[in-house]
Amino acid sequence: MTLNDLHQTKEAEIAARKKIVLRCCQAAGCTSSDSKGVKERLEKAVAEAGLQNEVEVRGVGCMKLCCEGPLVQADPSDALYVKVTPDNAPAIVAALKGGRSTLAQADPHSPFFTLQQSIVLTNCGVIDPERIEAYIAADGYQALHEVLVEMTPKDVVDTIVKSGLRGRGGAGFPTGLKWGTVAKSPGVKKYIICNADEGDPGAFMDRSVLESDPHSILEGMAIAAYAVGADQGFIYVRAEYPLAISRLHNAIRQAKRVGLLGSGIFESPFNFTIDIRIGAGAFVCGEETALMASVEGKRGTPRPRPPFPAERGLWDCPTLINNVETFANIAPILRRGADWFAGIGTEKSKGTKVFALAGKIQNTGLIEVPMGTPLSTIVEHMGGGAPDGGRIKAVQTGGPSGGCIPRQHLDTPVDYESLTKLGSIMGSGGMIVMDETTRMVDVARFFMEFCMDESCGKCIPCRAGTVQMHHLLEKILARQATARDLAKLEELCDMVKNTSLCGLGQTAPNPVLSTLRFFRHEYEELLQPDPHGPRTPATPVPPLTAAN
Amino acid sequence: MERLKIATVWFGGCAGCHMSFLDLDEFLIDLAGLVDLVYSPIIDCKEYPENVDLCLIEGAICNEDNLELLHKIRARTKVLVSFGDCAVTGNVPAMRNQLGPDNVANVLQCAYIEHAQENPRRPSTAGIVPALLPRVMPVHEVVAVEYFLPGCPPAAANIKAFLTQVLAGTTPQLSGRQIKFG
Amino acid sequence: MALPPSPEKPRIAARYLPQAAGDKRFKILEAHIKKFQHRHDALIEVLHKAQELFGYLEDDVLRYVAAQLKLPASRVYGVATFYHFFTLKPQGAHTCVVCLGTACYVKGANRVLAAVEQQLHIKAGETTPDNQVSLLTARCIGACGIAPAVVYDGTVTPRQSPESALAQINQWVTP
Amino acid sequence: MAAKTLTIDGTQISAENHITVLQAATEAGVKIPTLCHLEGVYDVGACRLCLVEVKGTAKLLPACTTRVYEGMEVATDSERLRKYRRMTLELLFAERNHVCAVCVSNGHCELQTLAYSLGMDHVRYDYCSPKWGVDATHRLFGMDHNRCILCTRCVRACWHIEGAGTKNVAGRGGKSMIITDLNEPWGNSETCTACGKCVSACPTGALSAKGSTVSEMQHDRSKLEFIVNAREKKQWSV
Repeated sequence: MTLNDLHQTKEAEIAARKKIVLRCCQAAGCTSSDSKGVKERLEKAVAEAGLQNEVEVRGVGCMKLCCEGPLVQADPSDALYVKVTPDNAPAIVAALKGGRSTLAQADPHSPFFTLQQSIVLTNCGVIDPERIEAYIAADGYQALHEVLVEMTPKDVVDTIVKSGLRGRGGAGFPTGLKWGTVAKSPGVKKYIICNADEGDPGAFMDRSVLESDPHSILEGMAIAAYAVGADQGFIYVRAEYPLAISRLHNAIRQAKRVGLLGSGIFESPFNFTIDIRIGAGAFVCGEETALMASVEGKRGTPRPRPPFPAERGLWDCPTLINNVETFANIAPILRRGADWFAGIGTEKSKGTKVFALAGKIQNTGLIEVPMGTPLSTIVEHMGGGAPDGGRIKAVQTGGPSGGCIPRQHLDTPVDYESLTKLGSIMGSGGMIVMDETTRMVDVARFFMEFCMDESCGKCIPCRAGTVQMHHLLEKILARQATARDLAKLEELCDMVKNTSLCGLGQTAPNPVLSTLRFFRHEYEELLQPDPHGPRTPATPVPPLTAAN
Repeated sequence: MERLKIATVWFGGCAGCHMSFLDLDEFLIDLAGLVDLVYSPIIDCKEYPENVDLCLIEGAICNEDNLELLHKIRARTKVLVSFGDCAVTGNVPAMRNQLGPDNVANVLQCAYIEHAQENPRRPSTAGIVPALLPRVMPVHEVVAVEYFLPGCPPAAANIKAFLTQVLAGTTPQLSGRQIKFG
Repeated sequence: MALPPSPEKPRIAARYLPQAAGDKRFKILEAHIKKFQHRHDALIEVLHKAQELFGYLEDDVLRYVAAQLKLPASRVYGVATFYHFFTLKPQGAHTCVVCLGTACYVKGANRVLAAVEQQLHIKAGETTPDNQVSLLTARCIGACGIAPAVVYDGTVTPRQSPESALAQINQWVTP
Repeated sequence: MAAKTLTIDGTQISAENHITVLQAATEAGVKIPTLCHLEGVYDVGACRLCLVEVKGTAKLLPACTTRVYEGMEVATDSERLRKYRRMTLELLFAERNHVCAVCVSNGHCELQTLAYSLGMDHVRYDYCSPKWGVDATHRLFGMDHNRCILCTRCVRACWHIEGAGTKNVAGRGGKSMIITDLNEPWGNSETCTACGKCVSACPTGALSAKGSTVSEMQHDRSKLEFIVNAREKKQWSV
């Protein structure tokens, strides 16, 4: 493939476009409520109305307002139909010709949509994820061409450094710095890994991106591979995402077919292939060293760092690991420039962040907002607040590694530093809203149980510490604990946080620590008086002189 | 100065810790000159007295009687010492915990039915034999304990070192092999 | 420290699975392993395929995978038990794996499945409350020529109908 | 080979390039508690007992896998580290059934020794008292899962010194266990060479020679180092 081919594909695709497009969500959420059936019936209805030449029914990726699915949106009228059933198809088609429809619609100009700023999700819900031509028509693979033909690997790394992009997997490590380290690491063989092991309960951002715009990941990975000098990539995706897996397989096949993966890409000396590795249900494999062990076909247990994967990763070769959303940002940055990207967001957190909004909230779904957007904007304005007139009590971010941010801190801007300051983390982007009926000790116990079940068992603090913390939380909830037990719990939190081998253990106490910080009274209300008075180290042992 | 009032108590254990205590030999005579032994399985006293300075507790908490007496001891004693592994860890008596929540039934079945040579029958008369607790516990799981003197049994030398420090009015500090389990 | 003499070692599948002679699932698995060139890092991919074919990872399958990849059995077992997605135990005393491969499907495998589901009052993937029967489905066991095929307790049985399937199931459950 | 200068607990020492903090400390006569580390088998940094403080690093680092560097300042024995180490041991004692009084390794157990050396005189956490079994099917050895701390020394010895790969870890988290082959009775193992390296490696009474009763099991852990030195360095120093 050449640049000319790319342009030709794009032009042909645009020329073939019809005046009216009915976009029908074919992501996992909507397909589970028969959006496939909706699409088929829409096609049939279009044919019956004799509109084949004017109307295209297009299967697209996630259209974001998942709670209202299946979703169908008409271009250019913007009408957004919700909870569509196959039987609604004729009415939707009829409405295209100006007929009044009584079908349920959502307002595409509501804050849920208008406050979003799309970089990662630009193509999401717009293009057909199963056709490479659709991605190319949306300027896809142009950045890869530019990189291969006009830039040195160092230029690419410099651009990413300049953009200020930070890893979207949770910790927020500067992406450019990571790339630079891998690029500089000596080694003939290097690897790229895309971490698509989205394990946080309540998070589905990465799944949506994979299902909606798989080529953006392939392009991002290819650019990264060129920048660091790798020729082999792996996408580690969880087995629970069969649709994402099949779309990735399809995308890789298409890219290979047209020569955008393989050897001599864009007639340059650059070779790059991507293989898919399917996870098998282990949360700890989100940790990069555990993930690498799993890619190597081993038990997914982490190992101490250093050495970091950038120096010694897969099969001891320098390896770059980024998550899905990070790779999805790469092509846009190169297409539109580092300065453009760095102009979005806050001083230390650049660009946008995708969140999966869920829990006790009106509008659940997928949102992408600039870094620094206040939490209240996200949950109150975009999310529509708690349902049934309830009141938001806290917002949980970062999954089992994160924390609960209470109502009084909802004005916090969402960026890496601010969330960390509140004892939570950005995490991968799950955002669970809780209302007044939620018991925070129970929330802490839920996450601790998750961490206990997902602990790999390699290091003692995480393996045995989560068991004891979980036991203490159970005891507190059963009203069998005393202040001594609470002190033990806090001490264990500190110890497990500071001594565990990997991120899972180091962050496992976070849900407890953050709920203790903001909702301590909920713990204390459950404590029982110690009949003999506490004899914690704080109260000195009485001197052993004779009784009077 | 008034003499320290010392007690020892025997819960779920083999009495080995008390045997080790008796192994103090001539130190026992010194001790007798310095303290009053106000309650112990080796003296004749039915009721745990008030205002005890120090109590050495042997054994794990296995039954309702143990539990009741332990609470009484805690209320009436300044300083408790978990004396020996059974008190400190639960040790052998706590091995029945491994049999799960219904271990009591299993244990009784095994002891009184399966291995009974004649008249296999579970003791059941109320008020005679105390009921077993569903779970054997080390002493500090029930009440606060100030000092721990592990060992199975704690060597007489360690008991002596501990008591010597107590009698000298210093905070007892044992270290190294003196606090070895087992 | 003499070890017991090694038994004669014919083909590994035959050695561990005398009953597997007619079981094409092993052939499919072998082809899959070949696709990965018997590489050690393919272990998880291979286990995925094995579970897809067999419904769960029985010891013989794990042994077969270990032998094919030339990995120690302990490593294969360690990996298979690390990941939640893999299941090692058939839930019931008997297993009924209805193949839902294309060939079986068009020949009425879904009706066979529905009949068994109704008889046992469970759905595919579940086990009867008395732990007698686990009902599983397979993507394709490669027994396309004898479709629809059902695997009863590891034995591939050809040309099943709802009636013949129920006759087999009723031998297992006391009505 | 270039030497690095570093300080351990305030004392300046010189160490060979590329060695670990643990090696440097040992050479300097500073004892750092360890449990999963064993001379002769590679390190995994799992037990977290050898964590040390390194100036300029917020995180605690395992001495067994952290390499020395020029100007490194290491503290091995702060109050905080002692507290964490005691807690780690308490967690281990609460996790399975370490009943020292009736253990074959009583008096020769690394876990027991560490406990008293670090001043752990009781366990504050509730004992889990899980039900684990004993595999006594092997002709020469026994495995008591109740005493196992999952340090994986036996697994590493079996894989990397003997090369048989008979033992591995199965399951995950607190349910992890050391297995033989396909989780089969040890006595049935076709791969076990009965070399006994796993038994030599075991820090506790989990692996023992048959016939040993309470307090009789003394593991000869130096054997592994001896073999590895013989193989790799061609040095046969007993």
